[in-house]
Formats: sequence, structure tokens, C-alpha cells
Amino acid sequence: MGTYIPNTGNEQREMLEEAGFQSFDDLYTEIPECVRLNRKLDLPEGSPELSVRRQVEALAGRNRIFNYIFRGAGAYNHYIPAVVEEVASKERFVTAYTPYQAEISQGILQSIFEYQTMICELTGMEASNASVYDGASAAAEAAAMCTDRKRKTVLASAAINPGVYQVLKTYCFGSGNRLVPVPEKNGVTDLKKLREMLSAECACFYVEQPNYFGQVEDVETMADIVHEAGAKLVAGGNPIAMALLRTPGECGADVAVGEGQPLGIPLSFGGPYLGFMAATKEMFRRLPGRMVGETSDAGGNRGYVLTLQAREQHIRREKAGSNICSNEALCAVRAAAYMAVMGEEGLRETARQCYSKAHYFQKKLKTAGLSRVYPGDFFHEFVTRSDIPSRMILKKLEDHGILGGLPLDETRILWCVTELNTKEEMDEAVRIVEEVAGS
Amino acid sequence: MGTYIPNTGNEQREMLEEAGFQSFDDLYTEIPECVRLNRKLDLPEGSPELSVRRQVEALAGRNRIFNYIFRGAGAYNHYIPAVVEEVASKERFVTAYTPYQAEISQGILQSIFEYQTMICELTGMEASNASVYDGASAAAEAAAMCTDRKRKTVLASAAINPGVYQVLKTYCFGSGNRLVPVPEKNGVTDLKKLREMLSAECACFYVEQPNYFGQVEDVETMADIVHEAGAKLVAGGNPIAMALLRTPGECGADVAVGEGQPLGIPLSFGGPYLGFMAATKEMFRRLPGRMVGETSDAGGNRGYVLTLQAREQHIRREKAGSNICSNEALCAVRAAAYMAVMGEEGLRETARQCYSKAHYFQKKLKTAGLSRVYPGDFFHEFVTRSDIPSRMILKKLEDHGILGGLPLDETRILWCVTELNTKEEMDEAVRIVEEVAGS
Amino acid sequence: MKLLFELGTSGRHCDILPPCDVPEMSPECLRKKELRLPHLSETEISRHYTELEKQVYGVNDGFYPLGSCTMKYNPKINEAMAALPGFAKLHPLQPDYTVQGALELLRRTEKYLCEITGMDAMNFQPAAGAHGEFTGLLMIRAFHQKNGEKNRTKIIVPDSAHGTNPASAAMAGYTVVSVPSGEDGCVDLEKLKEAVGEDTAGLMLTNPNTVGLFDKNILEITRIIHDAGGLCYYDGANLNAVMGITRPGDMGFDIIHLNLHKTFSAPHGGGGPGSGPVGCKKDLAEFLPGPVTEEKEDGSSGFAVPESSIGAVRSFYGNFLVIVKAFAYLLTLGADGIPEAARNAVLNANYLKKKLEEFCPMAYPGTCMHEFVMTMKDLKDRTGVAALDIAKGLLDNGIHPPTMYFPLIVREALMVEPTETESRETLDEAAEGFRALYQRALENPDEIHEAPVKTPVRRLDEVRAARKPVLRYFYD
Amino acid sequence: MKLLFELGTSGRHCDILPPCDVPEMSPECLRKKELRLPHLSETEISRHYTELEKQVYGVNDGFYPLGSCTMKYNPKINEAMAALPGFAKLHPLQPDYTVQGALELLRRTEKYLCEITGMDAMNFQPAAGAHGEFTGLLMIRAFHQKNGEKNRTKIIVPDSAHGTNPASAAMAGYTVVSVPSGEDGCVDLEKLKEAVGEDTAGLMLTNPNTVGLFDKNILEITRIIHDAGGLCYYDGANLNAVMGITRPGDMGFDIIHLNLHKTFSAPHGGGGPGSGPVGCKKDLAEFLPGPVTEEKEDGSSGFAVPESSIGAVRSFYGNFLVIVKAFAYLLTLGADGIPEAARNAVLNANYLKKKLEEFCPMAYPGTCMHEFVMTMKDLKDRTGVAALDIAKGLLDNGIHPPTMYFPLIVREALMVEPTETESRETLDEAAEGFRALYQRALENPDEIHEAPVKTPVRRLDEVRAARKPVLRYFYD
Repeated sequence: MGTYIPNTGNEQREMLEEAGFQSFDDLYTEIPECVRLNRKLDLPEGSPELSVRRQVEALAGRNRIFNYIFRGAGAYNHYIPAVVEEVASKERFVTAYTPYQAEISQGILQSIFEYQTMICELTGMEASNASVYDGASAAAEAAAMCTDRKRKTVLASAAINPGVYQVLKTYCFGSGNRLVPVPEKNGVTDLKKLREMLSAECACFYVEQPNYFGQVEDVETMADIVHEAGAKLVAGGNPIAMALLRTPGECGADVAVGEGQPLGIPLSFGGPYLGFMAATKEMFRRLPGRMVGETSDAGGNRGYVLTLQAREQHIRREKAGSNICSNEALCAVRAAAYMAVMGEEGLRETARQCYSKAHYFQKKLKTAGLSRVYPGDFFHEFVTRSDIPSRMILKKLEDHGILGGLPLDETRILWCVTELNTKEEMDEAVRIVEEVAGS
Repeated sequence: MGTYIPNTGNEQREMLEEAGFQSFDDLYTEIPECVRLNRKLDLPEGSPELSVRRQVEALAGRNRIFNYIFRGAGAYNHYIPAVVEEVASKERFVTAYTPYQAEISQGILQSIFEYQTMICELTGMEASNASVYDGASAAAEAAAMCTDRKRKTVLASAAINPGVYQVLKTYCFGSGNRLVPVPEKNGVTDLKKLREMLSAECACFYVEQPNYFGQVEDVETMADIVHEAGAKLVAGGNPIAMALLRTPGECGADVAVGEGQPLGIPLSFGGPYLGFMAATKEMFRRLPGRMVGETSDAGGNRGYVLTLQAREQHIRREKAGSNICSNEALCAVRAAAYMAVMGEEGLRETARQCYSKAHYFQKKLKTAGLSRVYPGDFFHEFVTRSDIPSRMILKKLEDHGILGGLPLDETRILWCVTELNTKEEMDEAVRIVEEVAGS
Repeated sequence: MKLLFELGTSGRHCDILPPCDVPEMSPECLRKKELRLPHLSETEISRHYTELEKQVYGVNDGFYPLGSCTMKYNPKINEAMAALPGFAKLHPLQPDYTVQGALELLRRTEKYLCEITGMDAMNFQPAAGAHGEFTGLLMIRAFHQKNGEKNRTKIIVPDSAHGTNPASAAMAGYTVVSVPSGEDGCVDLEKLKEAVGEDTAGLMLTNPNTVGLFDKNILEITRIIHDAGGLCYYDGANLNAVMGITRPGDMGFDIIHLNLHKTFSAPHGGGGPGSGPVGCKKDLAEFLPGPVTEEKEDGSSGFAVPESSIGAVRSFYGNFLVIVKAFAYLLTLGADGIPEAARNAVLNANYLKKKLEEFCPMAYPGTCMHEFVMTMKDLKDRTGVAALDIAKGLLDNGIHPPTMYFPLIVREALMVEPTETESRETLDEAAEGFRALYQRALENPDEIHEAPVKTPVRRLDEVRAARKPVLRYFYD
Repeated sequence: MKLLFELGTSGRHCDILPPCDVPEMSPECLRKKELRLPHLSETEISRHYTELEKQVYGVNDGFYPLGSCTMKYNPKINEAMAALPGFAKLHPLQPDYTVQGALELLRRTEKYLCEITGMDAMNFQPAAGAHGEFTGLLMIRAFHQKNGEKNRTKIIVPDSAHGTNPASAAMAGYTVVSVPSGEDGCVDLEKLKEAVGEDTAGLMLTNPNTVGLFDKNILEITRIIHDAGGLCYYDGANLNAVMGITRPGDMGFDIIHLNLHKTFSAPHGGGGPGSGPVGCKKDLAEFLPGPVTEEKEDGSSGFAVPESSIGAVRSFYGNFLVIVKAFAYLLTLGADGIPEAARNAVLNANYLKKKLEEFCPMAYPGTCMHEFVMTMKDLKDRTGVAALDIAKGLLDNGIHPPTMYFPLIVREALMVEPTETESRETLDEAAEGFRALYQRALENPDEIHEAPVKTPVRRLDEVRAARKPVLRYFYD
């Protein structure tokens, strides 16, 4: 059995005695006999470290790692600089609790303050919170921010990530808000339908830029339409794309949210990830969760604290706007380090390479018989259609160590290309697709 | 091109100017034209981090990692606890220089002091230095410690690791000392020959416990023989074995040395490793290299400093006993952390498992037709002989992902078993050997 | 110290990416305002974070008795396991047959946690405790809805509960009914009986409760709720005291959440990522969020969405790497180690409580579970030194203060949870340090108002921060 | 703080190994005295090292202008590359065909370093600079021996040399002849001519030299030695100033060593591991230690021992993982980056020197290379504040002091090497800090004698440590 208890059996006995107990059982006299387990847990016997390592490594070994990945759909394979990994492994960042005691937590607080600043710059918004669980819950929290007693309908584009839609729906089930999809046309939100569907009950409209199909949406126009109806625009977005594309702020969004995973966070089979949320001056006090603010100490020196806590659950309890408590602080520190290492030019370059390579690959795939489904501009994802069954194409790619795009159905595939995909591997993938097509 | 220079071109120009220079060339006016390179270096163009990573990972990928290793012969595959890796990765331990400024280096100094203490406990000697390059150079330095004008002959058992013998020879080539091998008989040092060869010119005799063939030597008797002749005994040894076997100190060694790699240091294709050296009260002032000593600070608090520096090259220059300057400090910290994690019981258990498993495997191999070459006790290595060519056996094992023993020649193989070799993999290896034998 | 934005200068940078190897292209809808991010060399960035790390207090820096947070030691092997490329490099949408190891890890963790809690099913999607509560409450909602009992609109929460309980209930569309605690810190049964009715959807409770006591009426409490047609939700925040000793499932709870980042030794990351899996009894499994793991016909593992699932509460399957850490911990401790950890958590709390109550009033007498609540009310009345001052004073002793001002039902509360991974010496030293501080407070209260003085910054002005919020750096 | 041995208690431990899965056996010749090692839980060990690390000053903690040590920033990517299992898990005695990647890495690093130094062959076996010197000197010995010139028994070393130079020469069996430096800090040519003769085996020199100056007579110096039949050995300690600008091979040197842990950005590890590869001209390659890498007939790589090898100076092939770090660094900087690093190392030194010489006397005027030497002689004469005091005073400023009392030819020397990875701001701040300290020394010398006061311990009594050496902890 492994253990992390320092005190030896002898010490434990002595301590029991000093505390006035005869035995461990005496500690639990308040627990009624009828609810006691009174048997050994049906778990494996505990293991020493080497055995644990062997068991876990064996499981890790049963997963297949693809060196070449053309799949995104909500989780993106980007390069993580060595410094970022190092920062995110620093023992104190990893093991500290939420910085309730600001005087011994300036390192985390300042990192988050820096993160908040960079999220504002990226989104073009005026204030950011300290993170929420992921992009999907960020969208759901943002929708909740916009609703009130009169406006209880949330519109969401049908072209958003279906995983995000699911979460929006679940949160609406809780809040009693109504979630209504705005149809998609040609791979983007149908603006005409959006205009029609907006009503005085509509709290907000949620759209993603780029959307699930990788398409660039006309968010600026949407903002106008939505605001005309007195509703809010919640703009979801890929943070890498934001380095290049018109920002939510510039488009007129009231709240900007997104999945922060592309900012230096490994794929990790889906988590931990990072939900970022930023808002305008008018809206930021409704942001859920932690926020770090600047202040000064008793000596007049600059310092940072968790602030605006009066919004939060531990003070407002059931009247709080959200219940969020633990967030994804370490992921936020990681994202901040990533943005600092990349810098503005590096992040723009990442975005440009994603864009350029995706367009290169799309053209090549087209010549191989996989035509693009939608017109219009796209960022680093796109959908193809083909007569060859999607699974045949993908299987063949897998045989060559390549994780192809996500099959949307038997004919359509959603591809993703990032700065990590080289021309060589794209050409190789195309060659394989051609093979499948030719056979 | 990658760069680690913070200052931008502009800043560099401004700095040049402030320092009174027109250009970078002005900095180098003292370099005669005729020795200037005046051309670009014939190196590849510099690479950004991602490209560097790809190139280096590609090279790493061209090496074959064996999951099952039965090879030792100077480099041993032991389990390294996670805490040890973590300690050895701590940024300040990794990046600090030699602790010349003791007041800001107590962490390293204390770690080394703890290392020295544990090496003394392990070897049974009275004082340890702060490490030298590896086990072989430790042996060579130890031999040098024992020689003087009158005694310039170094005897070394023919049963020691041939790599160590090579290094002893090289160092003797430098010092002008004479290195003479003492023949081996039945896999251990021939004590009769040792007695005969000792003379008034003999400075010391070097033996390893266990020796190259894994055999347990009678070091106690050797100490008596050697001391009778007025020479010193330098006892090399495997530090894991020392947890179990009679220690150099108990055997009467004057200097104890060894390769510290088994103490939590990865195989690393041969380095960095760790040479440990410890000596008796009579000899310790002749130990080469750094030593950390306890003292007190201006406020009377306990602290640690590099001490006995008057022995060293930076003070004594050509009169120093050794030229050693940089040692293997981080490996020593690692070894100390390893010994602390394992504790006395854990280290003994490691030794016991090495011993027990090696004996299990030896017996199994014997039934498979690989008979043991030498009689007598062995620790965790042993030599087998077989009619089947060594390379055939080893090739077959490699095909199954097993790195077999080291081929000593066409019929003899030196096997090693550690706590990491499971019964299952030993049985599997034996099965494969039987297959080769049967075919 | 300086902010990232105050360091470096335009043109400084790190070289990370090779040039684009295909023709460069650019989208049409470009951002108008230039992106502004730091301009720094690697030396500057790396040193910046080294310096920031020095101004953080982690579990390895010393005693961390932050009540209700279970700040136990975070084993290094767990970190190593979560960093394995076989986990960290997995795309969440890889085909099932390429992620069988990850799926088995999830399934086994699920099984172990069900056994520990007495539940029948589990889902890992919730990313934190509060997220788990929200999830559990939606399941209660879905349950009643399916039974046609839409009139069940109220969730009962004791007044000693974490703020997340009422907040989660509200988010799930419920009205919160607060029931007062009795003088013994436990649920007042009479008040509870008065509170239940046909509108009761359920109860949220943690047991041991937030004052560190095991509510011995627990079976009656859950029976009262069940009799009224409600469901019982167990907040796993305090499971560390009783794992392997008693199980929420056996106490009558229907749904629970766990905090893997507390009870199961995953680190807190300065506030997250956590992991708050939700478990339930068989009858409620159909409402779990999806996807959940399932065994396929061919014996392999896959994902499926439960029949009447409330839907997803997060993308994908939860904070997977945190679950890997908990899994490694479960393997390490095993059948005997789990209750041993609980017993020692309770022992350490009682040992420390015994030492502290010699001079400091406790909110509740008697045996505590894994934590206990001190009250500084006396001290404050006599000297003006409040719980906050004592907390700040402890900072100068190099230990992390207990949780302040929680639970709300205790005045000037300081809530202490030592956890089982602390040695007797650490507890002894902390007790002595606290005794000395308490003495100083009595003798020289003004001094304590000035604390801390040894920290990187002195006491920070939280009022100012909230009154004029500065939430980001502003470029000139 | 406490030692490992003063923590914990008998019975505490970490659980690392599973039980033995074969019958347990035990050797005969058992140790008599029980082994004593610490008895600690993982929490205690882990916290101990966390605490120890706080009491170390690393490159990331700030400016580290330790002259002659080239404390440049240690890139994180290099650490990541050296940690790859494809390197760290390789057994050194694996068959060649299973380690082709490692061999190619060695061969390419060899090639790059030959190009940078102007040498024809290289071996990585030496584990540190001094080890490289010893190796190089043995090669000189082997060379003369082969030529039947056993009478060449003297090695000429300038009085400004590192202590390792004469010590290495002595270890290699040579008599050391010290030649004085001229007033300009360079080799006195006349004295050198007087020193050489038929007994001259060779010369050891670093250029730029240890006072930070490039010896412009270098070609004449090496010619004098060659004319006398000696060989010229280049101590690579100061290569950082001139790499890509000029090459030891072109200056007339025959053998060199490099410090990968200085010039090529591998970290120092608190004193090691380093790596001190030795390079030489074609004619001397046969004497290199073995094994060296070679290309086999089939195009694959392998190891071989040179014809007249001096033998091995260490087991296996050197500190391989350190070489991996240097390789990653070489790939990063490349053809342009290498000289750019040199130029900026020299620029930073001259920039800082300019700022400091406004108030502090320099040992030598004019342009320096990558480092320069200040003298506190004036200050000491006026105030009694010595170089040591100034160094200790700098500790309170949070920067690592320069190298003290080296080179020996300068009185009260402080030797400053900023390296190219420091920003202008860092240099400016250091200059201001030093100016303020110098001023304080003039005004209030007694205060400086008390320094440091902000460090974990105050000034330590080195005399006491040496007089009654306590080199280990003694159990009661």
C-alpha cells in the first residue's frame, strides 16, 4: 500500500492519546452504526509508486498518438513553446489554492491580471474575468449574463460548435431560458432569419467566429441587427483567429467568449481547457467568477487582489449571477505565458500560417476530389464533400499515422490545419486521399 | 535564426554609441586582420524553436529504447522516483553556478553536505567530497591520492571494469605512475598473486566490489594484504550493493569510490554520471575537488561553505592534488534526493531485489543452457557461457524488445538484473533463449 | 514588480515558428486595431515567471490548513503520470478504438469512486465542485420533470452551507429555502420538517458539515426529504473525513459530487483546474450529463449519452488530466489507504484542535471530523483584533491562514483543516506559532493590525480595488 | 534550516518498490553496521528541497556577471530536448545500430564545433573544462613521445591563467613555467622568448585572456612556441567573445577545449555537470581519447579508438545530455547567431564597463572583450572596504557578485562578465546599484563590512570551516 501520511503508527497512537482518544474508532463515535461501511472497500490493494507508474503507463500506451493531426472541431493542435510548459509546471503555481490571501499570492494574482489584460487586447473588450471552465460554459455563462426577467430567449446560430450548443441548452434548462437556433445558410448564420427571429423577449444572440464549419461570419452586421432589437451580442471566437480577424470588440459584441485551449494548452483528451470571457464597460460587472484588480498595500505599493467579490456566490449566495468558484487559473497562467512568448507578431504569424496552410490544403484536397461544401472565406477549418465514404478516407489516413478531419456524416468531413501541419505532411495526406479516390 | 539576445538592433546601436563605438567592428579592432575569420561560419542557418524541436526529436526517434534491459557493465537501469526527477529539475538547482557566494547558495551547499553525509554512511568512510566526473575518474583520482615520490606503482585487479582500467591507465600516463594488473582467477582477484606483486613501490591496490563480472570479492582479506605491504586499498563499488554488502569502510579501505549513476541518475547514453569519493580520517585532506563544510554565520547561525579550498587548483595551482573544478553537483543533489526517498530500508530492499532477481534469472538461464562461468557469490551481474554464439542470443532478444546482457566474446555474456526486471520478463527472456538454443 | 507590459521594448521577441512553407494568404475581415502584446526576449519572460512564482505560497511551502479546501500534499508521481504524451497529446475526438487506454482509465476511476461513495454511476464532465452541484441539481430537476412534478421548485440548504450550494440551486432554477442549524451546529430537525413539503425538490448537504461535525441524524434527515418526495444531494467537499468509513450512498443521498482536487490529491493550480465528478444512484443514472463511458458489445469501451440526459455541462469529458492524477492516487492508496487517509485527517484535526482549544475558543465543542472552527469573537471583543488580523498575522509566521469568516453562522470564524499529509511536528509548530500570535494579540493588538510585514506586499486595500476597479493594464 | 537527518522519525518512508516477485535471497558478506539514511515521508522530502531551492541563486533569479563563467541564460527548449526518453533512456552499451540518432547528434555537434574553432577533430569525453585541459595536455605528451622528444617537460602558462591550467599541466606530468603578463595585461613577448627552449612541450593560453583582452600578438606567440617545437593549447573558457569572429585554429592553436556549459548555454547545475570537449588539428587527431565517432563503410555511424589514443579519460562518451543541450543551442543560433552572440557579449561588457569606469577604477583601460576586471585597491586603501566586502554588498542588491580575486595579477579584483543574454535595462540597473554601493562604501565603510544582511544567512565564517572541518552530519 502506498501512503502519503507522514506519521507512523506509533505517532498516530500517541497523538490519539494526546487528543483524548483510545483508538481511531473513538474519532467516529458520532457516525451512527447503521451508516458505517464496516467492511473493506472493494478497491484494488494500494500500490507502491513503481507499480502505479507501470499500470498508468500501460494505459497511456494503449492510446494512439497521431503525429499528424488535421482534426479540430473545438480542440486545436498548436505548438507549445518550451518556456510555457516550464512556467505551467512551476510547483507553486501548480499547488497553490485560489489566492484568498493576497499578500502571499501576488504571483498568481499578477499573472491573472496580465492574463486579463491580454484577453482584453485579443478580444477588443474592456474587461475580462479570470477564466471559467471552458469555451462552452463561457458561452452559457455569457448568455446568462444577458438574460433578465423580460428577456429570457437566447438565440444561437445553428453554425456554432454543436458541443457548445449542447451546453447552452443545458444551462438554459436550468435557468428556464429559451434557447432557439438561428438557421444556417451556406455554412454561415442566415442574417435574414436572425432579423426575423429577434423579438423583445430576446436577450442575446450567440455566434462564433469562425464558426463550427470554419467559415468567417459577418459579425459586424449581426451586432447591428441584434442591437437594433435591444438584445446583446455574445461573440464566441477562436483566440488565434482573433489575432488576425476583426475582434468581437470591433464588431460591437457586448460579451466575447471562447475556448482558450489554442493558447498553449495541450489537447489532453479534452481537458483541462480554459474558458475566457470579456465584456464591455457596461456589462463587465455581470461577468461571473473571479476577477483580479489592482490596488495598493499599506505602504502604498502596487498590488493585486481578487475583487468585485460582492457579485460572487460566497457573498451573494443564491442571488449571485453564477456559482463559479474554482476556475482554470493555471490554464490562464499558461495562456498568458503563451501570449507573452508569442508576442503580437508571433500570434499574428500563427494565425496567418493557420489561414494560409488551411487554404493550401483545401485547394489540394479539391484537386483530389474533395470539394468544399460552403462558399465564402474560412479561417483554418473547412468542410469537404465527396462520394467516397468519409470513414474510408479517414481509415486510410489513420493507417499512415494521420488523424484526418472529423467526419460530419458519410460524405462530409470537417478539416483543420494549424501552423503545425507542414506542406510535406499536407501533400502526403492529399496523396493518400487521391489513392483512396483512385482505388 | 533563433536568438537569446534581448536587445534589439536599435538598442544595440544606441549602446555601441554610448560605449563610444561606431560599429560592432570597432569592438574587435584588437584582433589582427590576419586571424579574423572574415567569412560566414559554415553552419546551418539558425532555426526557430519549433524547427529545433523537430530536428532533435527526429534524432531521438532514431534511437531504440528497450523496455526490458538486462545489460549493466557500468551503467545500471534502476527505478527513479518521481520526486527525484522533480528535485533535479528545479530551476535554481539546474542553473546556478558553483556556490562561490555561500550566502546565496545555502540550498546547494546544504544538499551537498547531506550528500556527503549519505555517501559516508553508504561507504562506511569518514569523509566524502562533493563529487567528481564519474566512477572511472574517481578511481583514477583515488589512485593519485595514494601515490607519492616513493610509491608510484598502482595495482589494479584484472577483474575490474575495463572502462575504469582504461581511465586509470590514462591518468597514470599523465602522472608517470605505473599501472599493473593483478590477475584474476575464477572471476575474482587472485589473492596469492596480489600478495606476490605488492612491493615497497606499490602505492595502492584498486579493486571493485562487486567486480566487473558481478562477483563478490574478498575485500577484507585484500585490505589486510595491502596494508601489510604499506600500501593503501582503494575500494571501488556499486552504491546499491553497498546497502547490503560489507562496506569499504568495514573492509578496511583507505579510499572508497564508485559510479554513483545507480543512485537515481538516468542511463543517458553514458552521462552525466557521478563519481563519488570518500576516505578515512587519515586520507580525507587528500581528496580532490570541492568539499562542503559546516560553519556559522555572523549571527551565529549554522551555515555551509565550500571548504578546505587550500587543496584546490585555484589556490595551489600546479601544486594542487587535482585540477578538478566543475564537478557533477546536480547529479550529487539527485543522488542525495534518491537516497532520502528510498531511505535505508528502501535502498536495502533495492539491493536485495537486485540480488534475488539476478540469482533467479541465473538459475533459469542455466536450465536454458547458459551455464555460469565463475563459481562464488555474485551481486546482480554474472557471466554465462554457451555454445550458441552470443550475438544470436542477443539478436533474438532484441527482436522481442529486450536488451540482453553484454557480449564479452562469442560465447560469454555478462548479464545484469535489477529491481526493474520482473519475473515475467525474466521468464520471457529465458523462453526466448531456450528458443534460440532449441533451433 | 513590473508587469509583462512594462518590460522589454518593441522588437524584442522569441523565435518560435519557422517561416510559412506555403504561399501566404490573408483573410479579408482583418482586425482594425493592432494587437498589443508584450515584446520580450526569452530571458525576460522566463525570469518574470520565476520572480512571480516566488510570490506564491504553494502546498510545498508549508502548512496550508485552509478549511474546506483539503490542501493535502500533491504527489509528484501524479503529475508525471498526467504529463505522459499518451494522455496529454490525445485529441478528444479521436476514434474510440484509438483511445481505449483513456477510456479504461475513466471507467476504472468511475468504478472506484462509486465504491467509495456508494453510488451506482458517475460522470466526469463537471470541471469543479460548483459545476458538479449545478449538474446534480439539473438532474434533480429532470427527475421531477419526468415524474410530472413540476411544482417541486424548492431546494433546502442549511445556513451553514458553502455559498455555492444556494448559488447552484438558483442557477438550476430553484428557490432556495435556508434551514437554520441547531446549537450543536447540525441540521435542526424540527425546522427541517417545517421546511419540507410538496414543493420540495431536494436538499443539499455536506456531511461532515461545514463546522466539521458529522450530523448523526443523517438518516432521519434524508428520510424526511425522501418522505416529502425530494431528493438528497451530497456536497462532497468534506468527504476526506469519512471515505472508507461511511458512504453518502448509505446515508440516503441520491446524488453527489466529489472534488478530485481536494479529496483525491489533485493540485489546485492557484484556483483551478479542478474536477467535480457527479455520481448518483441507479435510478437517476439516466439523467447524467453525456457523454458517459460505456462498455460496448465487443468488450471495448466507448461513449454514450444517457437516455434522459440533462445534456452536456461542458465540452468533451471533463478535466481529463486531473482525473488521471486522481486515478494514480486511488491506485496508490487502494482499499486500505483510503480509509487510513480519512482516519488520519480526522486525527490530525482533533490533535491540533486539542492543542488550540487550550487558549482559543472553539465554535463547537467535542470531537470534530477533518476540520474545526475557531472563533475570534472573544478576542475581538477584548482587543479589537479580528479573525482577519489573526490571519494576516499568521502570514508572518510563514503558514497559510485558515479559512476566514466561514461558515457564516460562526462569528469571527477561522476554519482549520490540517489534512492527513501533515506531520505531528508541523501541527505542533503551527499550534505554538498560533499560541504566540494569540498572546501577542492580547498584549499588543495594534501590532497585529499592522500584519503582515514580512510578505512581498503589506496588507492590500480591497475596498479601493472594488470601488474603482482596475482590471487590466492600460497602455499609455 | 534543518538537515534531512534532523527531520522525520524512524518508520516514516515513501512507498516506491513493489515486493520482490521471486524468492528472496541474501549474499553472505553482509555489512555489519546498519545503514543510516533519512526516514521521511514524501511531503517532508519534497518540502525540504522546495525550501532548499529558495536558498539558491540561479540564472533566472537575476543578473549573474560572474567573470570567466559565462552565465548566460539557459534556454528551456534545451532542457526539454535533453529530457527526451530517446536520449535519457539509452544504455551506453547498446549496439551501434540502435543508437544512430545519438551518434549522428554527436557527429554533427563535432562538425559544428570544429568549424567554430577551426579544428579538424573533436572528442566529447571530458566532463568539464579542467578535464579537457588534462586531456589536451596528455595529447601533447603523447605527441612528443611519439616524436621521441621525451625531454619536452615544460608547459608555459601565463601568470594570469586560471588555476586549472597549471594544475592540469602538473597532473599531466609537466613542469609549469609561468610567464608574466606585461603592463597591458597581455603576454610579455620578451619573457616568453626567454622561457621557451628545447624543453618546451607547449603553451596554455586563453584568448581573449583572463583580464578580458584579446592578445593582438597571438600569431607571434604561437609562432614562438611552434618555432621552439612546442604545441599551443587553447583554453576555451573565453570563446564566447570571439566565436564566429576569429578561431583558435587560425590563431595557431593546435589543441583546444570548450566549455559547453558556458559558451554553449548548457546550465551549470550548481557546479556541474559540465562538458569540456577537446578539439585538435588533423595531425593530432590520432592522439584523441577514445572512443570517437566514425562513419562506417555502410554510411552508418559507430565508435572507434584513434590509432595512438591517449586512452579514455572517463567512462563512455562524455556527458551526453549536456551535449544534447549544446546541440540544440547550435541549431538555434546557427551561422549568423553564433557571431551575433559573441558581438553582443562584447558589446554588453563594454557598455557596462563604460558605465562603471565613471566611478570605479579598471585594471586595464580601453576596449575589453566579453569581460573586464575592476580593482577595489583604491577603495580598500581609502576605506578598508575590500573586493570581498563589495561582493557581499551586492548580494543585498539581489545580484550575483562578479568573480572575486581573480585574476591573481590584479589586486582586489572583481571580474565582470555580463554575457549577451542580458538586456540593457539589467545592465543599467546593475550599474546604478553598483554605483550606489560604491558610494556607500566611501561614506559608510563599516556598513559594508556587515553585508550581506538580506540573505538567508549572514556572512559565513570560512576560516572556522577550514580549521575544524565538519564535512558531514553526525548522528547522535
